Amino acid sequence: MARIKVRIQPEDFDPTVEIAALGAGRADIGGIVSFLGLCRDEGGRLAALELEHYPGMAEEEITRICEEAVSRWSLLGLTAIHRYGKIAPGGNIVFVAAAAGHRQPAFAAAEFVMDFLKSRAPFWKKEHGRDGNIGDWVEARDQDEQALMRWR
Amino acid sequence: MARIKVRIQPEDFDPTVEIAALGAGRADIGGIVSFLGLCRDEGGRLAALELEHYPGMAEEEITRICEEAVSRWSLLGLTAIHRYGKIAPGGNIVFVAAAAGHRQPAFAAAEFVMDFLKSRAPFWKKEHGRDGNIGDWVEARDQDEQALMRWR
Amino acid sequence: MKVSYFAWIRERIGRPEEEIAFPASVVTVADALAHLQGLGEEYAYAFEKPGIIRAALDRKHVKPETPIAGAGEIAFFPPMTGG
Amino acid sequence: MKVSYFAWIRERIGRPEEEIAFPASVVTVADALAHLQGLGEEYAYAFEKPGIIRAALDRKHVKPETPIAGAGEIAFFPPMTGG
Repeated sequence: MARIKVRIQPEDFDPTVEIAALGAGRADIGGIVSFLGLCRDEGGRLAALELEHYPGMAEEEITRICEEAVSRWSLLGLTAIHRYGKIAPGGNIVFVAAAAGHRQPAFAAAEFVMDFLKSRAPFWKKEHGRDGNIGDWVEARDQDEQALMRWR
Repeated sequence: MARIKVRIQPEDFDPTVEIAALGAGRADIGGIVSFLGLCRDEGGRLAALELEHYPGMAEEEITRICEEAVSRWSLLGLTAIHRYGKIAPGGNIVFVAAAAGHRQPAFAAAEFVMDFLKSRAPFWKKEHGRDGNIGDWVEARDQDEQALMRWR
Repeated sequence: MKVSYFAWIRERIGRPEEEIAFPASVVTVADALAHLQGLGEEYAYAFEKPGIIRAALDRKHVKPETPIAGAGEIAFFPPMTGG
Repeated sequence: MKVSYFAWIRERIGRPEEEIAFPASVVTVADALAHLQGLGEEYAYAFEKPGIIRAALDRKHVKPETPIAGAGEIAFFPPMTGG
């Protein structure tokens, strides 16, 4: 059974360290797929994104999503990290990495976790504009809800 | 148009440096999907894999695959690195990273490049056994050929 | 019962959480939301579009028809935008 | 024409590349492979299963029916196992 590692934190993380940790001390991993989600400046409009989360539920829900991924694909490791608080453009927001013997389950699991995390993990983004305006909440994209359909 | 970076080399590479290079100095990237392919020990059987390649064609073919990916999806950067020579279990073999505004094109492009790279890039793997036996060439997997069908 | 609010629902109501004693007539999550709508202007504003509001009971996603009996905490929030 | 071999085809033939003057009757990639099969035991062994052999003309994948005229280099190799 793959080891699941979930972290919800305001601090930044280092993708290299996390990828290395998945492979450390073992030689049965054929591929590691990772997704790094970054803060966009939306064409220069944004000074920062502020991420609010539901403490407790965020960890539990992402863990549930990871457990579902582990039950669907043959994985050797699965890591999911999500930051909260204020994040500047270009900064790291989320990281998911799936390790497996072959590439297909690693790709499928990483994309599955990201799809569910987007629409099911209790996080909300508030925009801080470069013009000083604070308070527009990012709206959920229909596309993200639709992305879940193919995993049924 | 996304910048394409292809490298064929015997030296190791650092996924962090490559991921950081994709995002350096820009704030329009929403997600970077990366695939890191590692040398497996096949249950302790292998001492190393030796990768032979077709110099010139390896670079050109992987560049063609990357250009096709860039023409299919809206990407902001695409990097592919493939090593050749002798690689020990746990060592890095291949790295592909796709940067985009949103996660879906990044996932699709990274998986597309890996699928084609597996069956179209001129590399061949020879096994070095821990028992001293050298010379079994890894056979192509039908599964890898089938993986190309869905991109038609 | 502990009731929590997040994002613009929290901002509109003006507090992150509170204790509310729901009357016996409140059976489901939808009933709880309808009860909150009647608690004042700020609640009516926060819950003006009940169709888009999501809810969790004891930190698990639930549907409007889920009974709230036995739960220690109910949370209301807009569609999530993490990742 | 320069002819290159890779992996176990190279090992069976015993050299990575050589110059071969194909006769005028050799028009396609498949013709070239059939010609090589007749050059000796090591070639017959290397090309004993022509159906699985892949070929490239001037470093581009080609099909057995592709004409070789005008190309500077032809390469033969087993199915690729990179990645």
